[in-house]
Amino acid sequence: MYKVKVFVTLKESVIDPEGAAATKELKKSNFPEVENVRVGKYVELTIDKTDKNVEEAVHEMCKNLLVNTEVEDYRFEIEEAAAK
Amino acid sequence: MYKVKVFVTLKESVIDPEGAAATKELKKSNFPEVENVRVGKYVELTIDKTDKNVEEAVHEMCKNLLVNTEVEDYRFEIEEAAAK
Amino acid sequence: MKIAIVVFPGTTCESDLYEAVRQTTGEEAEYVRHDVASLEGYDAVLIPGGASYGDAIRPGAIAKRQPVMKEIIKAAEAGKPVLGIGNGFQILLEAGLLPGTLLTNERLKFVCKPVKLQVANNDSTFTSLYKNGETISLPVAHKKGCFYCSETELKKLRDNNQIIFTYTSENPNGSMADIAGIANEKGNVLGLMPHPERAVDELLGSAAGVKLFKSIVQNWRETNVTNA
Amino acid sequence: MSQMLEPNPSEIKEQKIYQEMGLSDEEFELAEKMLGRTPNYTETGLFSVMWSEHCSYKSSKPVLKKFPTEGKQVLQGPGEGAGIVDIGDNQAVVFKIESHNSPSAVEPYEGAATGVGGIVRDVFSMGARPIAAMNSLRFGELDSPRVRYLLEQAVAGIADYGNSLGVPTVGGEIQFDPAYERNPLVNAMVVGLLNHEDMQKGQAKGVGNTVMYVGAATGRDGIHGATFSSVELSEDENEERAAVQAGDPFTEKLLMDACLELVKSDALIGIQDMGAAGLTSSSAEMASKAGYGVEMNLDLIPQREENMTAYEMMLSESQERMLIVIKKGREQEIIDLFANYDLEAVAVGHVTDDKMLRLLHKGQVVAEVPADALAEEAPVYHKTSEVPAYFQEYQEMEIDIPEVNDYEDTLLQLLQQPTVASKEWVYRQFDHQVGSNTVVTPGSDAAVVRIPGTNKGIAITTDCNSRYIYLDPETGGKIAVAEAARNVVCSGAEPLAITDGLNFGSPDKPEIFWQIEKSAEGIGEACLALNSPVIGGNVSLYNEKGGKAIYPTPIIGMVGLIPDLAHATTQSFKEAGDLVYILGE
Ligand SMILES: Nc1ncnc2c1ncn2[C@@H]1O[C@H](COP(=O)(O)OP(=O)(O)O)[C@@H](O)[C@H]1O
Repeated sequence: MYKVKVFVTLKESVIDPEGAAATKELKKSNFPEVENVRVGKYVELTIDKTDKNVEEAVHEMCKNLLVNTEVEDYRFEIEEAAAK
Repeated sequence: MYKVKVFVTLKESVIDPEGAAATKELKKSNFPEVENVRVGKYVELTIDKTDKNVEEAVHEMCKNLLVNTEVEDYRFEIEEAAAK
Repeated sequence: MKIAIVVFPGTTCESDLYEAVRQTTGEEAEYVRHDVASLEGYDAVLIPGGASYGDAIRPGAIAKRQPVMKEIIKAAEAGKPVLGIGNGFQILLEAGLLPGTLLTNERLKFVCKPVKLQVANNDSTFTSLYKNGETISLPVAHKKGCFYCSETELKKLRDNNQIIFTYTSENPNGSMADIAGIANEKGNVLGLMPHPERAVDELLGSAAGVKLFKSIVQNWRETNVTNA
Repeated sequence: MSQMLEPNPSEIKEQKIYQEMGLSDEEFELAEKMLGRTPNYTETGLFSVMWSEHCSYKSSKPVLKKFPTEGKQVLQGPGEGAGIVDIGDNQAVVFKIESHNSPSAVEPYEGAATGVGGIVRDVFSMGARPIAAMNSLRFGELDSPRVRYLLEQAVAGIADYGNSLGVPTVGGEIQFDPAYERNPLVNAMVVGLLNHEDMQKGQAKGVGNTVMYVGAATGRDGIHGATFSSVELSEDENEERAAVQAGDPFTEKLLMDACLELVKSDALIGIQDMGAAGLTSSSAEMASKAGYGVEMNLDLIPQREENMTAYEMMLSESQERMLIVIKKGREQEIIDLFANYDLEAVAVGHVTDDKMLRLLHKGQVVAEVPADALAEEAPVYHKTSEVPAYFQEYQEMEIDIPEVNDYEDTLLQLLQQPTVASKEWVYRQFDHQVGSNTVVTPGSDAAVVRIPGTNKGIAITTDCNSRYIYLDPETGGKIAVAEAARNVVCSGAEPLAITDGLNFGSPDKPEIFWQIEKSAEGIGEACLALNSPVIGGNVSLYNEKGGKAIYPTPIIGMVGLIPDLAHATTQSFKEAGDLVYILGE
């Protein structure tokens, strides 16, 4: 079994209104030293034992469903875990 | 300067319709071996040099704004980086 | 009676609410900005729907941190009626004036439609003109209206009769226990996802929201007369 | 890309770099002639976007002449951000339809969202508060996963953007056909309301008056968007990726509210949305329309990314930005007005009398082009038109009426067609009631919206059966207008005027140009007959992929007036026992 963690971020060139709002708000309150908050997605999933190349499979899942590659970048970590 | 990465996940006890939909969709397409997709948030931010205890400051930001601790858990990583 | 309608950047339903209050009660209503320092002189506070701060991070997460919020909390503590509709409900939850959380709708999509509600408790400042158990139709329009709280919290809500409105024939968002609107323990703070201000005119489909606004005014008058 | 690496004028000419930007050899020559020298890189960019079909209507202008545009109700015909029609009592409605097809084909969520954003800005830049939105969508068949993705995302984009603005999306239409498989159509229409005295124009008048930039900062997104939507989408999708632009409805909402306050100020001279071709089109058009010039210092432009070049800034299509011209000396007032909405207003230049668009960057003049050359004097083409072979064939065909044996089964089959089936899945995602004026919500023939504070209403509809138009563009064009008019009339309204979204394939193909011409003739004729002139619209050509064009799809958006809402009527049967009539032939 594999535990997969996918980190999805907006591409640098794409505006991130949410991040901008958070930056502004944090600065205004207690944290003037905060810069450049960017808000993305964090996806966890598990993969049961499989014959596939896990890395390739995760790439495919990202491109097909989890990530909008037009506006988002992603990276992931795969951890082998003992089956439940 | 610090680079901070915050991982926000829904608590286990809270239903995650987005994750459930993704699980179903992935299973249906090419990946029957995928289980338990959970969708959370991934926040990146930088903190300029500061006198504050950075770890405490990030906890505070999370509790005050970035995370709804009633339904979400979070963890974070802090990396010291050279100032630009 | 003087009623404050709180407007945050991104609020969209303020004029609907304003017109509804004026039309149904004839009372004086005023817009107040998110950055006002005081709500003194207002007898009730209404928080309209919309997408304050673009719903960044979570709906209500940024709104709750604005100066007006301290004043709203004060008003609530003073026992004044405080009503949050849609985004207003989300803001009240974020501010801790009501328990629970509103999650993304079960079907993940925005839903705009009339829904059937049951008045689960007519013994409140906001619902006294309805019959208990009465079924009414109000429109919903939201993407994050799935009410959720812990089992202990839910039990408390039930034991204290804090559940004011429930969805009856159809639960449009997956809310726990079909909850559409809840009040605080004291009963002077109400949050609900459906929009009573969009239902004050048969021409637009329903007038079921009229009694809600009238209830607020009537109860305020009664208390004020007894206290005076 | 740094300025240092930009090719110089002779390289642009010799290596024909202008071609990559979408200019033909003849057009480049014409630009040289107008300028009296070879344009530099930035200037070539200005010409290329302003002379794209999207901005200049260079091949559609002669066709648009076929439309009647006048009527005693018309206060503003085509030419401005949106047309304006009188509805009495010192009030007027402003409306326009706009396409966002090619961005939506690449990134449907943002493409559709920014489409809504753009048309909303067009309407409030006229001084009108948007009171209703509609959309007209075309996709391939739903059995393709890509098509389902496009549909879902486009609808979500429209919903998220429109819903956050508080503008109700009161209706629209959606059809499915293989012809749109790779070229979906996403057209959005917005109707606004204004008092006559608040009517605005996008003009830069009065020497010395200040040009200000308001709204979101400029980034590198959407560079060459106008050009992309004016050429056939290439097979190499990498090239298109640069064009993705994202929307921020929160900023748009603030911008809308701020601008609607601004239009009440006597400091305001002109206001225009930075839509396609962003800073370039807004500045050049405002100067050209007014007969003045504009000089801007690009160092002052709010920038979201570092080291942006003049070329990049001028061609960026970042969203939620407006260009305004105000009376000299009133800047602080305007800055304060916008600050009150958490927005920045920055003085970036002034109006001149030399009719030039002059741009300064880092202390140098980086472009100096006659504003008229970019706007008014863009080339116009009279494309050749030719009756397509298919049309001849169909004309000669015998009419074959299919025999129906099992009516129930046929009816069920028809109702199962996605194009015919209920569109509830779509319109439930749109807030169609915010504003509390929607009298008839989606699900009837036309939407009906009350004019706030009155007993009057307007009926709004969008219609186009593109198969009819494919089969016979002239008759099909008439049918489209007639259908829109029927929908409006059935709701209790009298037609006022239309806006048209002309979506076609490549006008360079004579058979396609023939479709454009003929359908425009049909539309024009029907508009005349129904006293419902065209007060504005949008042209989207080159909707082709792999050489295959979409069906000709001129979408008609019609608005009608209901003098008394007591007579607003919905589609449904009201009571058992009521008589049912069929009217007409
Ligand atoms: N894309 C859309 N957005 C909003 N409403 C839509 C959309 N498509 C269809 N509708 C609504 O669904 C209803 C039925 O549409 P349609 O099937 O086109 O019917 P008709 O043929 O009567 O125009 C109409 O009220 C229309 O406004």
